Order: sequence, then C-alpha cells, then structure tokens
Amino acid sequence: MRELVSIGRRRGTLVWIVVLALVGVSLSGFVNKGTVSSTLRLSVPIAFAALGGIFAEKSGVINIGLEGHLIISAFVGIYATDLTGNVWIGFVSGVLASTLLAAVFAVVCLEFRADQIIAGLAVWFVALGLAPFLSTVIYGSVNADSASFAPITIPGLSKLPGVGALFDAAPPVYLMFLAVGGSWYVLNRTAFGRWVHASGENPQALDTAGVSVRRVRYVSVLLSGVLAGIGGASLSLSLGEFSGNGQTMVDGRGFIAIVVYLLGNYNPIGAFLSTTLFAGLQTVQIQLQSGYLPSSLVQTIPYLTVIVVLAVVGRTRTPDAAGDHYESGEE
Amino acid sequence: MSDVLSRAKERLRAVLERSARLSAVERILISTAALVLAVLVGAVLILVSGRMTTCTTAAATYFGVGFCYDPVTVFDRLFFGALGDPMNPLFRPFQGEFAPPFRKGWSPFNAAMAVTLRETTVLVLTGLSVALAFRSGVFNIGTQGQLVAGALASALGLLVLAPLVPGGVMGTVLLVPTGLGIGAVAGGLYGAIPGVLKAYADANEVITTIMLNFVAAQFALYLVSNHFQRPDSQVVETVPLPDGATIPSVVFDPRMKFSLFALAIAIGFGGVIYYLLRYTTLGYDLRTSGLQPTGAEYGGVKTKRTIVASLTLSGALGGLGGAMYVMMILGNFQTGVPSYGFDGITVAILAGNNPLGVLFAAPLFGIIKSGAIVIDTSTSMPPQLVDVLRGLIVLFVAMPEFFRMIGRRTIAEKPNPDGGEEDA
Amino acid sequence: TGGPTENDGDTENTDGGSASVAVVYATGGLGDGSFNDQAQTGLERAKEELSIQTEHSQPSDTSEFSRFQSQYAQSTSPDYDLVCCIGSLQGDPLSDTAPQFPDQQFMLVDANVDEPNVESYQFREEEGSFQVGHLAGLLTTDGLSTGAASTTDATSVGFIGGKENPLIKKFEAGFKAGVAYTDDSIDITSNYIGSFNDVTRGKEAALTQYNNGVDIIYHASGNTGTGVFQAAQEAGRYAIGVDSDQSKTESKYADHILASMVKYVNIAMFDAIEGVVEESFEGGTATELGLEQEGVKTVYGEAIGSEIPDEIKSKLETSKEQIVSGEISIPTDPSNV
Amino acid sequence: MTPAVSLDGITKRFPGVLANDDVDLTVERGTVHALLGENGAGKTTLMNVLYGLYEPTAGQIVVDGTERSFQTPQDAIDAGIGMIHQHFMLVDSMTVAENVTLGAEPRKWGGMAIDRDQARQDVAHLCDRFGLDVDPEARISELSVGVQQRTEILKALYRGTDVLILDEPTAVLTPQEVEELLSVFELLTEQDKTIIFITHKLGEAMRAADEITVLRDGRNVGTVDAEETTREELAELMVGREVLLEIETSPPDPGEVALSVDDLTVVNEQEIDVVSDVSFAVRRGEVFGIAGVDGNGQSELIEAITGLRYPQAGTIGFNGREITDDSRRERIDQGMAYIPADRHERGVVMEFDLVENGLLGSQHGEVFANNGRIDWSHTREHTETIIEEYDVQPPDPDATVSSLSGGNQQKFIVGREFARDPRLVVAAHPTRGVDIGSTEFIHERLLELRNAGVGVLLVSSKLEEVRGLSDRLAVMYEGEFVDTVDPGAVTEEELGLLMAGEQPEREVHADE
Ligand SMILES: Nc1ncnc2c1ncn2[C@@H]1O[C@H](COP(=O)(O)OP(=O)(O)OP(=O)(O)O)[C@@H](O)[C@H]1O
Ligand SMILES: Nc1ncnc2c1ncn2[C@@H]1O[C@H](COP(=O)(O)OP(=O)(O)OP(=O)(O)O)[C@@H](O)[C@H]1O
Ligand SMILES: [Mg+2]
Ligand SMILES: [Mg+2]
Repeated sequence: MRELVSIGRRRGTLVWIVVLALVGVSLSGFVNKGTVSSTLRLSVPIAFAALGGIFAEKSGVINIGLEGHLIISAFVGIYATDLTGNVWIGFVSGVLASTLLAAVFAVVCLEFRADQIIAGLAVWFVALGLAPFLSTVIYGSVNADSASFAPITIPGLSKLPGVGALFDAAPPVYLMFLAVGGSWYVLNRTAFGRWVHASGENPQALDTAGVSVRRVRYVSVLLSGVLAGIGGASLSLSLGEFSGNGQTMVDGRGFIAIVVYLLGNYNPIGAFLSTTLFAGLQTVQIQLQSGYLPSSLVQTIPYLTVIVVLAVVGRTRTPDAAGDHYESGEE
Repeated sequence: MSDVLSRAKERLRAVLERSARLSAVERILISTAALVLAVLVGAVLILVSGRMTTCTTAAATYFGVGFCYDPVTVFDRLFFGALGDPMNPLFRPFQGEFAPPFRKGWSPFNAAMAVTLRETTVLVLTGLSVALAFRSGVFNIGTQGQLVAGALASALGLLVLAPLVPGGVMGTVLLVPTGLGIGAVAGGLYGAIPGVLKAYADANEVITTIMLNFVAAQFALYLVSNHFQRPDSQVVETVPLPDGATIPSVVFDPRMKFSLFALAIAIGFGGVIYYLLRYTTLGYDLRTSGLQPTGAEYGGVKTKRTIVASLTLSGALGGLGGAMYVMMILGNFQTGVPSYGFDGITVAILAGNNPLGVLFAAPLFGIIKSGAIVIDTSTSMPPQLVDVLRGLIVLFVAMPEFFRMIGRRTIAEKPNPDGGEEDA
Repeated sequence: TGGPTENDGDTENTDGGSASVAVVYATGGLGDGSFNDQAQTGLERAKEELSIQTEHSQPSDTSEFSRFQSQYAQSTSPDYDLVCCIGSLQGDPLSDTAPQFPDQQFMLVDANVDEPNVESYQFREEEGSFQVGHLAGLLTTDGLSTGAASTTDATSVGFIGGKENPLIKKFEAGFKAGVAYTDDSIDITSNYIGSFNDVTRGKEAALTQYNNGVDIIYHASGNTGTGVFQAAQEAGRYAIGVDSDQSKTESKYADHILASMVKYVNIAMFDAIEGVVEESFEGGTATELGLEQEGVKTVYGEAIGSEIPDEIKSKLETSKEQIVSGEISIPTDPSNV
Repeated sequence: MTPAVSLDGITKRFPGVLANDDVDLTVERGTVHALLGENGAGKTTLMNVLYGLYEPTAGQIVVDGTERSFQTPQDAIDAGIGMIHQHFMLVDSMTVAENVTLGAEPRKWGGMAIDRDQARQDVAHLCDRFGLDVDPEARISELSVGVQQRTEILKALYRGTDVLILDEPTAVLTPQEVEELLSVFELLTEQDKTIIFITHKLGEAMRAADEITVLRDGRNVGTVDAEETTREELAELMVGREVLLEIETSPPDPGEVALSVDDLTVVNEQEIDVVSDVSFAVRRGEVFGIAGVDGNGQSELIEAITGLRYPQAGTIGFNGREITDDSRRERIDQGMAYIPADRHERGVVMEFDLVENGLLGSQHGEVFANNGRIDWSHTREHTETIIEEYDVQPPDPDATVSSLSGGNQQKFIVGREFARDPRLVVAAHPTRGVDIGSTEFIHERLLELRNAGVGVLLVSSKLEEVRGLSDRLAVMYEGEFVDTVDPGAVTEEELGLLMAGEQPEREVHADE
C-alpha cells in the first residue's frame, strides 16, 4: 500500500511536470511581463495561506480556518496602517492578529480536544463576522482603506522580458518566494521539519522518541497563523483597501489555498506551482473573456483545469494522523 | 478509610465516564452549555464594542456605565424575534407575575417564524446531505454546488413541464413531486461526478467538490442568462414558476414563502436517513467504508461503488434542498443562491453527523438567520456580530472536553474534596 | 473614546410631526462608494432638510429582502411612513409584500411594481453610459494628457462589469453604443469579474486591459471598481466612475477619473421622502429617469474634468440632445450594439 | 549488584479494570527476563508503567538502585529505559536513519540543519556494534517486519538505552527472524544491556530468558528460573490449569476439491510478480498449510483467493465453480471464511462495537439482513454466542473493538469466521497474539471444522502450528511453491532450508 503511494507520488510528480509544461506551452501566447506579475500578485495570499495550511496539516492539525486568518489579518492590516500611517506596522499587526486567532484555535484543538474541522469552521465564522463588524464599529462601513505597499523595482533586472515581473513587484511578492523556499527548507532539512512530519504521520513515534507532540503542533499551528496572516495582510495592503461585504475581499481564497496544497501534495514547492497554475489561469481567463465564449463559461476554466489535473495526477495522500487528537500516554 | 472513600469515588467516576461516552443526554447538555457560553462571550463582545462606538443615548446602563448596544435586547431580538415575539412582557415568573406566557395576538404562524422554519427546512436537507457523506468517509464540500444544480434543474424542468400539465390541485399533485424529483436527480448526478472521480481516478473529493461549486454557479449563470433569462428583469433569473409548481403552504400565509408540508418532507428525510444508516445493509456498508475502508473491503463492501453511492445520495439531498429553495422560497431560479450548502456543513458537524441530530441543529441556524434580520431592523448593532456569535457557538460545541473538564471538576471532585491527591 | 455621548439634542428621534423612513439597501451594502452610498446621500439630505427619523438595513442575500420589507412594514414603533427598497432584486419580493401591507407606503428603485402603495423609480443607465462611451471614444481618438495620466496612440477603451446581469449589461450596452457612435473602429474590451466586491481581481483585469493598450476604462462594478481606479493610477491611464461622482467619493484617484456616470438615486430617494412628508405620495406610479429628467448624467471629474477640451464637451451636449429627442436610440443589451 | 529494574507493588487501575494488582518484579542487569501471561493479564500495562506511558495508581519504580517517577516516556528514556511496542512506532515514510535519530538528530550549521551524513554514519556504526543488519537509507515502508523491529531496537540503542523492553516482539516474526532476534539479545546482554520481553511462546521464553515472570489477572503469580522450569509448569502458572501443549490430530478424510488454484500469477502494487504460476488444491476435510518467510507472496496469494486482489493470470476454482473474477462479496456468499493477517486493517472495524462487527461480512446475506434490512436483535444474539463460546473478554457486546486487547480481538474474529458455516476457511496467522489457552481452543475448533468436512487453507509463521495442524504443507519461496511436504515427516531444519529457497538432502515430498 505504502509502496503504491510512493510510486504514485513519484509518478504524480512526473505527470505534474508534463501537465505544467503542456499548460505552459498552450498559454505561452499570454506570457508577458503583465500577465506574469498579475499571476504573482494573485498568487500571494493563496500561496501564503497554503504554506500555513501545510505546516498545520503536516503536523496533524487540519486548519480549515485559513480563510478566517486571511480575513482577520486583511482587516487588521488596514486598520493598523490607518492608525499609525505605517504600512509595515500595519502588516505586522495583521500578522499578529492572525497568529492570535491561530493561538485560540491551537488551544481549543490541543487542550480541549476540539474537533479540528469544527473548530476551523468556527474560526472562519468568527473572523467573517468580526472583521466587518469591527469595520462598521470603527469606520461606520464594512469597507475601510489605508496606505498601501509601494512596489520595489530592481533596476535592470526588471526590464527583462517576461521574468522582469519577478523584479518589479510589491514586497509581499518577494516575501512569497522567500517563504516558499524557507518552508521547503524547514520541512525538509531541519529537525523541526522532521518532527512536524512525524507528528502528522505517527505522533506516537515522535512522542516515544521524546519530542512533545503537543509542542510541535502548537508551533506548527502558530506558524500557519503567521503565514496565513502574511497572506491576508498582503492582500489588503497591496491595495490599501479592505472590503467586508458578503464573503469579504478574501472571497474563498483560503479554501482555494487548501485545494492548492492538496494538489501540491503538501510540498511547499508543489503548492506554489499549483498556486501559480490557478492564479495564472485566472489571469488568462480575463484575456480569454473577450473571445466568443460567454464570459460566464470562460470563468469556469481555472476550476475545471484543476479538476482535470487532479484526475490525471490522481491521489493526494493526507498525513495519517491528520485530524486526530493525540494525547501523550494514549495507547 | 480513605480507601473506601476513594474506591467509592472511583466507582462514581467510572459511572460518569461510561455514561459520558455513550449518552445523547451529554451531547445535549454540552450543546446547551456551549450555547450559554457563546451567549455570555457574545454579551461581553457586545458591551465592549458598545463602548467603542459613539451614540447619543445609551441603549443600556450596567454598573453605572452606559453602553451603545444592550446584550439583553440583542439576544432577546435574536431568539424571540426569530419566533415572532411569543413572550408576553407581563409574564415574569421570577417576579411572581403569572400573566399568560404568550403575547396576545401572537400566532405561531407569523412571518418571522416562517423565515425561521423555511431556512430550517433547507438546512435540514443540506445538513443531511453533508452528514450522510461524512458518515461514509467522504468529505463532500460540494453540497452547495449540488444544491445549485438541483435548484436550476427543478426550475427549468418545471417551466418546461408546467404547460403540459392540467392546472389546479391535480397540477400541483403532479408537478410538486416531479419538481422535487428532478432536483434530487440533478443534485445526485452532480454529486456522482466527484464520486466517480474519487473512486476511479483517486481524485481528492475535497478539491473536486470545492471546484465544482464554482463551476455550478458559473454554469447556472451561463444557462439562465443566455437561454432562460426572464425578459425585462434586471437580474439573472428565470420567469416565475406557475402557481401549481410551487409547494403549497399549509396554515401559513402563502406569501410568507413557507410550507409546513416542505418541512415535514425534510424531517421525514431525517428519519429516512437515520433508518438507512442504522438498519439497512447499504447504510452499514456506507458507515463501514466511512470508518475503515480496508475493513469494509474485507467485509465484502464494494468500496468504489459505495463512494459513488454516498456522493450520489448526498448530492440528491442537496439537490432536493435546491428544489425546495426554488419551489418554496423563490418561486423561480435566480443566480446568487445563498450558502445553504456551506451552512449544511456546520449543521452536520454540530449534529455529530447524526441524521437525528441534524433535526436539532438545523433549527438553531434557522433561528440565527431569522433573528439576525430582526436584530438588523430593530437594534443599532451591526448585524455582522451575529456571524461572530454563530462562530462562537460552533467553537464551543467543538470542544466538549472543555465542558467535560468543568463537569468533572464540579461533579466528581466535590463529594470528596480532600481525597483528590491520590490520583493523577 | 466611545460609548454613549451626552444627548445634546441635535438628533433624529425628536419632534413628533416628522416622518420616519426605513431603507432596505441592495446586497453589497453601504460603503460601496457607488450605488448604495449614492442612495444614502439622498437619505442624509432628507434627514437634514426634512428632519426625519431613519433606520436602515443591509441584507446579505436575496432571500432576505421580503423579510426585511415586511419587518419594517409591520413595525409599530416606529410606524414607518415610507419603506425604501433599493435595487432591482427587491422588485419580486415587494410585489408580494406590498399587497400584504396596503397601508404602508413603499418606494422602489431599479424595478417596477405596479401596486397602489408603491412608487417605482427606474433609471435609464444606458443613456448615461452612452454619454460616457461617447466621451471615451472621443478622448481615445483625440488623445489627452493630464499631469498623472495620458492616452496611448491606439484607440482602445474598456468596460469592466461586476456580476454579469441584465442591469450591468445595460451599462455595457450603452457604453459600447456610445463608443461605436463616435467611431466604429475603436476597440472595446469588456470583462466581467463575477463580483461587486473583489478589488484585487478588478485591479488585475484593469491592469490587463491597460497593458493591452486600453486608454480609458468605464466600470460598473461597485466596490470592484476601486481596483480599476488603482490600476489606472498604476498604469497612468484613465477611468470613468459610476453611480456617484467617484472623483469625490474615491478622491485618492481623482487624477485619473475623467468623469462619472452618476445615477441620481439620491434624488429619487429625496423626492419620494419629500412626497411622504408633504403627503403627496403617489402610489402606483412608475418614474423613469433618464438624461432628460437628469436622473442619469455625466459628471466630469473634479480634478481633471476641466482638462477635457470644450469641443468634446459640446459634442456630448449634442449627443445628449439627440438622445433626449429620440434621434439616437440606445440598446439595452450589449449583443445588440 | 543492584538490579537494573525493580518494580515494587505496582498497581494500575483503569476505570472498571484493575490491570495490575500489586506487582513486584526484579530484573538483574545483563539478563533477559521474559514476561508471560494470558491475554489481558496486564503485561503490556505493566511495561507501559515502567516506560512512563501510564502513571501507576500505586507502587514504586526503582531503576539502578534509584527510585524514579516517570511522568512521560522521555523521563524513562532519560533513565535509560527503552521500549519497543507491538505496533512499531516508526514513521513509514521516513528512512531508517531518520527514524532512529528522530528527536535526537545530529545537527550542523549551528543547529540550522540536520547533519544527514552524521546520522547515517551513527546508525551504520550502531549496526556494526550490535550486529544488526539494517540499511540506514532504506525507507520503513519498504522493509520487512523483522527489519522494522531491528530499526526499533536501533532507535532505543541510539538513545543510550540500558534496559530494553519488547512487547511480543516475536509475534510477527518468521522463525528465521526470531532466531536473529534472539541472537541480538545475546549480543546485547554481552554488552551489559538488560532485556525484558513479553511473549506467548513458552519455548521461546525458556530458550532466550534467564528468568521468567508469569502474570495472571494483573498479579505476579511467580518468577521462575528459565533453566529449571518446564513448559507444563509455566502453562499451569498462566492458566491455572493443565494445558495440552501438543496438537493432537487425527488422520484426514479428504473429500472433493474445495479450492483449486491453477497457474496463478499475482502482481503487487509495483506491478512485480509476487506470486508466479502457483497451482494447488485444497480438499474438503483437510488442512493445507503454507509455510514460508513473510513477504514471499503468501499475503498476495491469500488476497487473490479471498477476493481482495485480482490475479494477473491463472484461475481459482471454489466448490467446482470458477471464481477468479468473482467479487469478495460473492466469495463470502459462497461460504468462504477468512481470518486475515492484519486484524486492525481488515478483520474488524475498530470503531464499531462487537455487535456491529459480528455482522461484518454477513450484512448482505439472508441470515442477518432481509431485503436490505438488518436484523439487529438476531445479530446481537449471534454476537453473544461468539463471545461466550470463544471467551472474548470483556464479554460486553456493546464494547467497541478498539477497547479489546489484541488477543481478544483475534478470538472474536476467529469465532465470527468459524460461525459462518463455511465450506472453506482461509486462516492467516489465526492465533497471532493469542494466549496459549485460547490458542489451544482455536486449534481444536479448526480441527473440528476440518473433521466436519471443511477445507482449510492455513498460513502461519508459527512453524509448530503449521506443522501440527496441516495435513499437507507447501513451502513458499519468492512467489513459488518450492515443495509440498508431509508435515509429519519433515523436520524443522528441513523446513527452514526449504523456506530459505534451498533443497534439503532428504526428499520430503508429500504424496498427493
Ligand atoms: N487504557 C486502558 N483503559 C482501560 N482499560 C485498559 C487500558 N489498557 C489496558 N486495559 C485493560 O487492562 C487489562 C490488561 O491489559 P494489557 O494490555 O496489559 O494485557 P496484556 O497482558 O498485554 O494482554 P495481551 O496478551 O492480549 O497483549 C485488560 O483487561 C485491558 O482491557
Ligand atoms: N479506549 C480503551 N478503553 C479500554 N481499554 C483500552 C482502550 N484503548 C486501549 N485499551 C487497552 O489498551 C491495551 C493495549 O492496546 P493494544 O492495541 O496495544 O493491545 P494489545 O493487546 O497490545 O494488542 P495487539 O495484540 O493487537 O497488538 C489493550 O489491552 C486494550 O484493552
Ligand atoms: Mg499486550
Ligand atoms: Mg496482544
């Protein structure tokens, strides 16, 4: 069984490369600096939330409340920026708010043995209500605005065709690359990363090896709050806007993030590739709208593509102990 | 001597623990405690935010401090408002005044009650949809999409069929079951897609169902706006269904868009699903696959088919919910279907994925939805707080261990406060 | 610094004589910087000039409208003199609610309900949109350069809609007709975001359009439009606002907002309220507000409107007269342009 | 010399169960100590207490002369105690070296990265020192159970363990692997390590241990010197009565063919042939045994026969009908009972109670389900019968299976499958983890079925079991039947050679 999975996974990677290459070639007509930078910007919140989701779930705690983290940090980012006039202070505050929410989630799951899925939904509901509520209380409207990030342009490199977009972007885009690389490194090269893995696959193994599963899971969940918080604060602060109607400006990105890390098989790089696939299709979709297909149908392209890719690539394997509560000393 | 005591205590604790593991009573106790705690935390939140805003007159004064929002009013509006204000203000048993408990002129068939119950009706169905899938080990996040598919199909189907059917009671007798059936079939087929993808292509249903939700919404938009658009309407919608194609209301004013008949059907399905899971071979197979697919295979369960079956059934329930929405609430199909499917997830989870539990969890959300409207129209508090409250209720229900801990502390420790040091 | 302040008398709930009005806003709610906000200004004005009592709510989905409407209609404290229903989606529910409460007066914006206790107001968005289309067509052809922005050599304009529905398509149709009226060969790109609330994607779509050479984008997308303005600012191009004078409501971007197609929902609101206060409410009427009635109008941007050549403005005057006189007829469906 | 470990009056109470009752136990340094007892006697619990997984209700733990109180396994590890559980605590997707160093990874770059070379070297070094043959680079999921167990031992040694506890380490091992393990014990004790191991196999205990302690009903009923005790004495201590230790079987009376397998080829998940061209037949009224080292295709063969896997080529016949393409359900319906090797995965649904598990496999049949409606009261009666007949503890039909000890789960599965009124029983390791009293009972029932004309296909890693029960015995090696022998005539040495793929000097064929 396990062998099957690992083979499947290896085959999965291969298929992935082929699929990406095909998608890439067929869309190459659309690749230019504009679409690349648009794709990267659309990727930021999804990628960060996905990285957060990876840490939490790999450690065995399914964090379905990523959406909530995005919402709360998006709002607090704007609010704190507006209060202080400094985007970076706003940014950090947004991240802190999301981390705080993650801390509540962690306590509820790890101390009070809450069902992770229910608690995650609760986190989402709370944030979905709280952010627009606070906005209304503070600004009299569910929408709020503030200063925004200025792009950082690296002279010379930014003029390169296509890839120039990588060197002409707002700080969150650069942060995203750092975070993807960093997450991969932490998960695959450090002792902590190994503990995260063990904690999600076989917590008893980790526990009996003398590492506190509880502590590893706390850190992982808090990390997921930090990362998703960066995503949410980046989302709102890139625009200097928070809009809190309906599903708020986050509008399902937290759930797309879950899709994306599953598709990327819990690998930060895979998740990032899936994110760019999805975001890239969103960008291209806008361009295709002007064709003869009705735009309502064109808008389904990103979603259908993900389904097709998944059907071809096949299985994603959830960590064995994800979603289970673990109490040290349990048999 | 302490030996006897501690043994007695041990026994008491064992009894408590055992009953704690089994009982539905405990679930109800915990849910109630969660509700109370959510209300308390919510009240604090209301007071705090009431200090953050400015208003000209205090809505309430506690401990000599004025607050812009009054939690008592808010919760009164939320819970009693959703029932159409049944309580007689003169009925104050604690003060020893026993006026008739119900307000004069209050009828259980009022408009607020109608909203509460019609939301409940749809939520029972979506809650059952999600619960059935979860019990079978399938994470169907796609009830929303299946509901949209069912809603759209039943509306279009009825529009096509209605002219072929005689009017009057006969028409209704023919059209209503047909419309509900079309909704269920369409939802079922739409649910079968992720089922087949999961069973035969190993595609994670969480991903496919989330994606299919978006696809359903977009496809409905395409179909209605390009082929079935109601002329002269400013929104994307079909022409209204003929009268015979909507579910006839019972007792309630037809304009209140609620039918007791529909509620009865939904509750009936709660019983049917309970029976299915508990007493039938199919239900046993579904539960077995849900808990342990390898064990199910061993027991002769055709796991792939079971996956497809569970998603199809789950989708059918969602589709039925969609048909109810169209045939009872809207009277036609409009894009922008409310998130009944997602709320269904919450309902199911709160109910512990138990079909009978769904029948209790759904009304809670019906009340919250309906009461939020009353809060919005009758207090100055921003109604988003109701979402926060909903989140808090869910959060507290999610942590039974917290209440068990409290329960243990208060019940089990008390009889023998000084014997506690013996056990860990 | 919160909590209740001392009641110093400047308030809403005073003298018994004045009317009380409840508003049920369109989904999307207040703070959209366009439609609902525009309606609110009418209410604010009525509050000031007619000293009325007000109450409002912001439903989150369609199925709630009828409940909000009847909640206000049956309310006895206060007993509302008028319930304003904003947005086309309220038409259907109101046709059920109004007959239930024959003594309650309603006003309805963007749809028509033929009941004796309902005043309906509808706008000819396509007429105003035609005007801004004409403006965009002229400017992309002639070229314009202001401090912060300029047009390109190509003649290309764009439209960005929120959700794709017949109402928004009316804006699109009018805009396209206006552009085509100027010159058939001007390219028009048209995108729908699928949401009135997705600033991010609004911005990306607009950036894509600008990158492809579009000079001027007209949006009819509520909050999403903020993204369009941001994109205009980043790309150094122009945008045209909608519903209210967005060079004022979104003044951060005033340097890029050529004009706005204002839909005077506020006037309809004020008129209806005034009618109630003066007891001249006329149920069963359907008022259509177009260019002629000044229900819709092109309002030039506060910051850069003055840089638009007078010659272009006078061409717009001419086309306006032709529309009013019926010489130009405007489609309401973009596929008929 | 101070003993390595001494437990003093350990009592451990679970709600409603007194698992350990005032147990004293002393283990000398550098010795091997075996722990015996029936299922549920409290062996695992006692060791878990010593390892800090449970806190004792009463009693003291003295390690190396110092009284200790363990809150967590880490405390026990720090005191030099290591434990290898029945269910290995390894992360399947990680390599041996990664598992061994888990939680104590060598670092480099100021702790910023794991020093993977160092880890590999450390593990290779440990292997050398204690004569353990393990590839540090291999992934756990690709290793046999025996090697996984050695990895567990490495893990403990890496952490500086002086006292090594093993819970039923031999239950899942092949005879060869058992031999290897016992020689590892010797190497370890030579280096002054102390070993405590739990087992149900008396012979093993007597051979490997210096001292043997027997638990019954949570109490220590005696510690004996392994040299001086007898199997009979031990069995009596455990069960409280005399136990028949030899399997007594009568000559078979084979009838018509119940199961026929022809040229069967089965591939595994990697599409590699793991069963190649195997043919044999099992007659009614005989026990056909298959011996072999685990991983030589027995499990795939059995899964193909029972319908959990479809063969690549060849046919399977059952009661004279071809069933190669029949589903698992159809095979059950035709009277095929199956005791699976991995009971946690297959044989039971862990979260179901016993009544629900009593139905598993019969839910489609007429007996318990009429027209798709389950007759729960009938199922309950049926379950109660199984519980009673097979002495399942606790005798509570409403208990969830996961709360039963492994041995009791096994008894329940055996009971359920035997009660199916089968025509063929496929039994894989039917007495794994079962105490001797119950093992004896299961063997008797198996032979009763055979005598009543049921065909039995038996796979077991316990050589005395396959030899004692089988009427004919096939030896499987690398996916093929290397020989079919007469179990009465073959010696253990000869069997061992055959299982290793070599032909013994003497011809040992059984006559077909
Ligand atoms: N965590 C627990 N909670 C409740 N009861 C338990 C727990 N662990 C063990 N028991 C009970 O304690 C008794 C002793 O169990 P233990 O696992 O120690 O037996 P064992 O001797 O290891 O049996 P086996 O030979 O089957 O492995 C059994 O009755 C078991 O049901
Ligand atoms: N929830 C529970 N309630 C009561 N006892 C339990 C519970 N969970 C585990 N136990 C007990 O814990 C002990 C150890 O569990 P484990 O699964 O390791 O059993 P085991 O006898 O060692 O099984 P196996 O032979 O399958 O490895 C068992 O004796 C079981 O009775
Ligand atoms: Mg044990
Ligand atoms: Mg055991």
